[in-house]
Amino acid sequence: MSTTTPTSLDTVERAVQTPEQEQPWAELGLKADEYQRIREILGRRPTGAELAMYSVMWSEHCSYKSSKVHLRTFGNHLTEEMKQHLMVGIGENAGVVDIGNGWAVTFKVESHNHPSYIEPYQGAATGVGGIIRDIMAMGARPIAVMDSLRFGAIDHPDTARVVPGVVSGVGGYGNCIGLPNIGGEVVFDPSYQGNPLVNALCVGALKHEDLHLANARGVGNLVVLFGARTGGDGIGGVSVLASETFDDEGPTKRPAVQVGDPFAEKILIECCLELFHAGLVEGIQDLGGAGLSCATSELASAGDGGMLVHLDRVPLRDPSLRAEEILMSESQERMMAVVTPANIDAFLAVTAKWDVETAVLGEVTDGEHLVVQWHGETVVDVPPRTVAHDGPVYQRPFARPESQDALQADVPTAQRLARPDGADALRATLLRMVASPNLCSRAWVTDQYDRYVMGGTALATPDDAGVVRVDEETGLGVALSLDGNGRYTKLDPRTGAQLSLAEAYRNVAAAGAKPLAVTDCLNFGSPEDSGVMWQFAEAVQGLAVACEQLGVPVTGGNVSLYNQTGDRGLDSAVLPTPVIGVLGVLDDVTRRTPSGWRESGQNIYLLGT
Amino acid sequence: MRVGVVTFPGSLDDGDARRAVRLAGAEPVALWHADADLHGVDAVVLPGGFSYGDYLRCGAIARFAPVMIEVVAGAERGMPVLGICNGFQVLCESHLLPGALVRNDHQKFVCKDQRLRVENASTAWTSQFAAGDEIVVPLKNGEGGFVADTETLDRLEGEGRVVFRYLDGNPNGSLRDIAGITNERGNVVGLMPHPEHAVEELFGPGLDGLGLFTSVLSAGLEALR
Amino acid sequence: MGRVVIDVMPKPEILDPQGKAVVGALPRLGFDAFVGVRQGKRFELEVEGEVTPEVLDQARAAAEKLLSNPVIEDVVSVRAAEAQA
Amino acid sequence: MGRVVIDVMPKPEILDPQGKAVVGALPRLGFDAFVGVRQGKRFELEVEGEVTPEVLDQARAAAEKLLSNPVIEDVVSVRAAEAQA
Ligand SMILES: Nc1ncnc2c1ncn2[C@@H]1O[C@H](COP(=O)(O)OP(=O)(O)O)[C@@H](O)[C@H]1O
Repeated sequence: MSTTTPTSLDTVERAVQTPEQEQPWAELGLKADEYQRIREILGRRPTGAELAMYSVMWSEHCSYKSSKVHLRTFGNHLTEEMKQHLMVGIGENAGVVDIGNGWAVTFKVESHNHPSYIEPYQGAATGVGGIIRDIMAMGARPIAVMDSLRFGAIDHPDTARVVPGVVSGVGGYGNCIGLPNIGGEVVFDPSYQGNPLVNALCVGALKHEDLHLANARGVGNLVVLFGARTGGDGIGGVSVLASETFDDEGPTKRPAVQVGDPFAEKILIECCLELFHAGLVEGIQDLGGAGLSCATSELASAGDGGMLVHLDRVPLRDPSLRAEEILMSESQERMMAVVTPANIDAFLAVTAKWDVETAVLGEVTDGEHLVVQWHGETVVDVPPRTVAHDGPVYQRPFARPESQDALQADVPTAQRLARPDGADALRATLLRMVASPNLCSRAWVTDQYDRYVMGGTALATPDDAGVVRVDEETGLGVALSLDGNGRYTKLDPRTGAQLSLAEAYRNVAAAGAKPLAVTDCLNFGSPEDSGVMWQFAEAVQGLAVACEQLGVPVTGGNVSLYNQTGDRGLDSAVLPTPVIGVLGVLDDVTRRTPSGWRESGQNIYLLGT
Repeated sequence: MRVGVVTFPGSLDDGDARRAVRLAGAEPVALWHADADLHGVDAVVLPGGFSYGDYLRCGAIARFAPVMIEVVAGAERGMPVLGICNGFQVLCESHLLPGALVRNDHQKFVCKDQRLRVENASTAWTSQFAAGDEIVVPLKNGEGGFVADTETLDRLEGEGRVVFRYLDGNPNGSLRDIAGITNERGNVVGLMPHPEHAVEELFGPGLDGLGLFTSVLSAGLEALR
Repeated sequence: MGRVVIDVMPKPEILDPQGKAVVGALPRLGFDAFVGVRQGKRFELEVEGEVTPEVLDQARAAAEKLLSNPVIEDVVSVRAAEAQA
Repeated sequence: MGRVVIDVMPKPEILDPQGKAVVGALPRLGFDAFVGVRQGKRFELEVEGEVTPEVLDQARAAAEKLLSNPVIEDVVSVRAAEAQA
């Protein structure tokens, strides 16, 4: 059911004939030189659908254009020792680490900051849903989640809106999908007032032979979309194209927020695992930000050929969607698989068993074109690499802010921070501290999270690390800790980032596990501020060096920039907040070490300096 | 003894229930919601989770699954049936148990280690306990408030059909602190807390949950004799 | 496209935690006129053609059988509504 | 006793997982007439006296401010209803 008339469709043919047509590249967030580069790549103006694809894939969020040059540092500090357990490193949906006995784990932390400010419940819920799909896309069964949260001042009225929404969103999705929540953080600081941070981590387990990668190989193999129907979620930006390209009717209303359906995702997990175990999947990719644009271009780019996709075969929730909107939609709970023609019937039988809607959209083709058709007309014909991997790379200027010296010199003096003298004062200070928002019990949060589901949780709140069992026969399992400290990082980004890593590493080691790998979510302000960029560069350098010293590789993560509102420059930005997840392995999780006193009469030792 | 554990779309604790059955010494049998066949099992567990997302009312859609026709028929013949959390909700929706479960009075999901008193130790699922025993098992739900009209509540109390009661404060607004109930015959039991999460040392608050699963085992052995 | 609207409310004698929470929150926001609140459900069911008497019969049956739980809820109305654009 | 009824529905363009689950279940029970279902909320607010225009104004404001989430829901109606027994 199409509402567009063929004449209004911006096809490749039409783009060739109308080279001078004005296009809303600026509204879509592209810079003049970026638009020019697209024209050079294609040798013509892009169609509306192509412009939509490039603009979203070349956005900061998808292309890492400001952070890429710095993230390379991690690779430069990768030693042989660090690669020892690494099966898949940075660059795939999530890193994969060998934990022995034929088992591997995959884990990653990702942000959903801005959406959680707009609609706290759904923003946080869909953040959890997104990271779980990343883990599924590696061929793993998700086994636990964690969440690291930053909110504004605890007594600010808007905090009372954001906190309960975010917490029930994290819980609502995780509880309903059946993943134990095994830890996280809650921190309050006024710098996060308009920019709360919601970072969610998921860990999954798989047997070595079940590892799947996101690539489309084998000419003639089928490209299959399965899961929820596609609606107009998260495509607000592309509506400018509608008004440009279509004159038959104005753009219909598009939702500003995505609503998560954890039930649909639970079904998708079970369905995917059955598909994997039956050997019916050649390549797989989750649909997250940038939806089909991202999934098709990344699958094709990582594969050995091209891809042909018939967009009109996408099952729609909203039949009024236009081609470029379908390409951009960020509807949740969808996956894309590459399947051989011989396996397609078996594939469809499994998805039917789970009541998961499935559509064969197209196939892997010879050559190097990603071609997208809409009712037989070609609306996209691009080299997929140029969309997915060869986006712009910026060398943003960075400089140590002048205010940094004053900040560091501003140490609390005895007058400003009086030391308690005597037992009573000490007692009062202690009570004040344990009652303060950043140190008090987190039970209000953690009581809303299921930590028992799946029956493998050996440690969770209130311990410093979460521990879950992977292999029920041997007790083999993993420990995870997720930590950050924006205040330390603001004072000294390099050391602050290292301290966060050290804390997570210690927590995992103290639980009795051998730390193996690192994931990180780097939450900073605007990269267009040289001070923010300096914080970022320093933090990454610090992390890379510390990882090398500890012998644990960064296997993946996420960068979230532009966490700032207002025009006070660096002062409008959130505290620079690298959140670091460390994963360790235990041969037998029943031998994990809980924290806290267990029995009276035990001795207390203080280790370290 | 073979104990079936039903998987509905959205069941979450089905694997845990099967593990509990196994640790109790019985053979767990996975049953599928769309398959109207109990495959000859001697007892059935309806596990926790969010069947069909719990979207309409908890358990409302699962109640109509093909397998439930067989479960209801089995229950009426006297087969032991245990509904845990979402399973309890399904049993109420199916009218195998009276009353209903509504949103927690504090409106939040709650996950905690919960102390309970075993009030009735003569059901198919509690014979290994003694009346008055206190046990600790995890509680985790968003809609765990047990409600029924006063007459029903009085009847439940009068007939000794309250099987488990919350101790140390009511976690969800359940009327009369009711955590679990049984039918007249004592073969069908539903409870909100999760005994299957207290069957292995270190993976839960203790081993207090195992008793429900060993109880049905001995009920089965009795029947064989 | 026709549309059937079904309203389901918690029975008056049954505890309604959601309504209770709302009635507690209203005065804090300055809405002092309300002494009681109950929260129920409203379903909108779409049909391909018109809302015929048969469709209404189906809707009534669905309301009783699936959309409400007679232990705690009442179906307060099942009616045809004009489809909105 | 007066009563105000407020209906809140998920915005049409927003995914409604609850409606989706119901529309999937209906045909399995033999109700085949319905092609779409959306599930919203119905609030009944009681007032001591009559439903005056001021009460309705308060109800409208409460509907916007507390009873609906404007990002994902629409208030579809706010009206006086005769109190039932
Ligand atoms: N957002 C959260 N999600 C899940 N668990 C959390 C969250 N915040 C804190 N926790 C858990 O609560 C416990 C206490 O947290 P916290 O006070 O931050 O501990 P510490 O100061 O020892 O790191 C830890 O087990 C931690 O993992």
